Amino acid sequence: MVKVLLFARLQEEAGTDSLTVPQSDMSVAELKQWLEKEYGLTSLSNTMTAINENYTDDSALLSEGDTVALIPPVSGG
Amino acid sequence: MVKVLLFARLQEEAGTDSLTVPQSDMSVAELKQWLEKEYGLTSLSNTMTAINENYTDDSALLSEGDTVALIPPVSGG
Amino acid sequence: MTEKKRFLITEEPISTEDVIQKVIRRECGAVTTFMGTVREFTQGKQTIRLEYHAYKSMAEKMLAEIDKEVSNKWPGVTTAITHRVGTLEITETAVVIAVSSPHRKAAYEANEYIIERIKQIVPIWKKEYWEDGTTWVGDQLEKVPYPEGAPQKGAHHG
Amino acid sequence: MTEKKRFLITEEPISTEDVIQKVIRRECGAVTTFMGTVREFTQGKQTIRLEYHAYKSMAEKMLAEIDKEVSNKWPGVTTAITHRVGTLEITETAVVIAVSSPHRKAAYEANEYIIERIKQIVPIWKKEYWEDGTTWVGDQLEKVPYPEGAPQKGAHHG
Repeated sequence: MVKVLLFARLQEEAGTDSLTVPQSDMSVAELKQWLEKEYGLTSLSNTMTAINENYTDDSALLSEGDTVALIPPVSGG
Repeated sequence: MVKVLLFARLQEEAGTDSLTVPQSDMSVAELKQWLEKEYGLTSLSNTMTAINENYTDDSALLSEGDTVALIPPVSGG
Repeated sequence: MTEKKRFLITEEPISTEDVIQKVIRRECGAVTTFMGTVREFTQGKQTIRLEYHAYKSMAEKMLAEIDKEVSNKWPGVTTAITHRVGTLEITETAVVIAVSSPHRKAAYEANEYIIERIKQIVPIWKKEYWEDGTTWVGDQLEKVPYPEGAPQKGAHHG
Repeated sequence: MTEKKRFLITEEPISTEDVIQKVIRRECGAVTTFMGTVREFTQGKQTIRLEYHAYKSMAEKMLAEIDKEVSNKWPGVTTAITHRVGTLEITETAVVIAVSSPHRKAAYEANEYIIERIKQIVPIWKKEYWEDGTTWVGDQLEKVPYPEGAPQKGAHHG
């Protein structure tokens, strides 16, 4: 099981700020594909990812209990 | 007659913050020479000058009623 | 407690003075601050208000990461950064960056570096409310997914 | 009245917030400030306190001149500058420069330009009190009498 946090546009697309994904045996890229299919999220290839608050990349493998944040282009400041 | 304003080191050297010079028929350079002689002021060649609050140079001629400020290297900020 | 955090995401209005006080030290001769304020017009288009969202815990962590980068590049510099979230009206302050340094050059350079890095790696999002709709700023552009210097898996941040 | 002057020499402690408020405008997205504070150690030598003197009327006039230079170089920028005179203790603020601008680059550049120009042309003098004596800063150095850009007789300032 992994927890997925959604922000900004993605939060609005999904209608929620977090999701629980029952399995964890996958890469970030696979998770993104699954979310695009299941939740209709778009442009995930253009989205940064953090695992447990550390930036990572699409090849990273998830572990049970991870918190994955999908981070659209930031615009603070 | 011109009024001479002194600041910082020059004020301490002269023991006053202003002087009145009875004549005005001279250049800034001549005024500086006169002040060095009469008041023992030093390093006036290294001192900026303003007439009536506008920077000027040693060749400028004074006029009756001018206020001349002798401005040692500034160090604000 | 919260007031003393040098890297803070808050829903409250920001006191610039409070942020400055966090960096004042006897060995400093220069303090620079940057305030990002809500501008009414951007390329002729009127903003009604802004909304900032953050991934709060990670955002504070990334601000602390930026501080580490700054300390490496400009030793002797101290920084404090507060970013506000929620709804902001025109002229309100979204972010305050304060940098103190013995000498002024580093205080200017480090401050500008920090705002650039915030715009690259800190998970905060700005939603513009226009008269005719809303925009998530940044998201509508084609951007490189990982800006230069975003920490990579296996780097010292991992 | 005094509080509203954008270019001010004062004997009172400076409120950074007050100086900032003078430049906040709806069309601005960026405000930078610079505070010059009294540093305890300079090249290992301990400062006990500082004393600033000014040719007040001309100093305020020269600050306004610097503002004109800034407006020419960075159109759309608004500035406010307050410099304190009298005796200052360690960590007290000698000068606050606030610059607002639609965009941040100009706010940083103009701010740094202003402090450089203050150190060149504004008639203010700093006396350092050390444990073993005093120094009029600047005066002990061999300096070019007229720094680049100091107005000359017959120029538009005359």
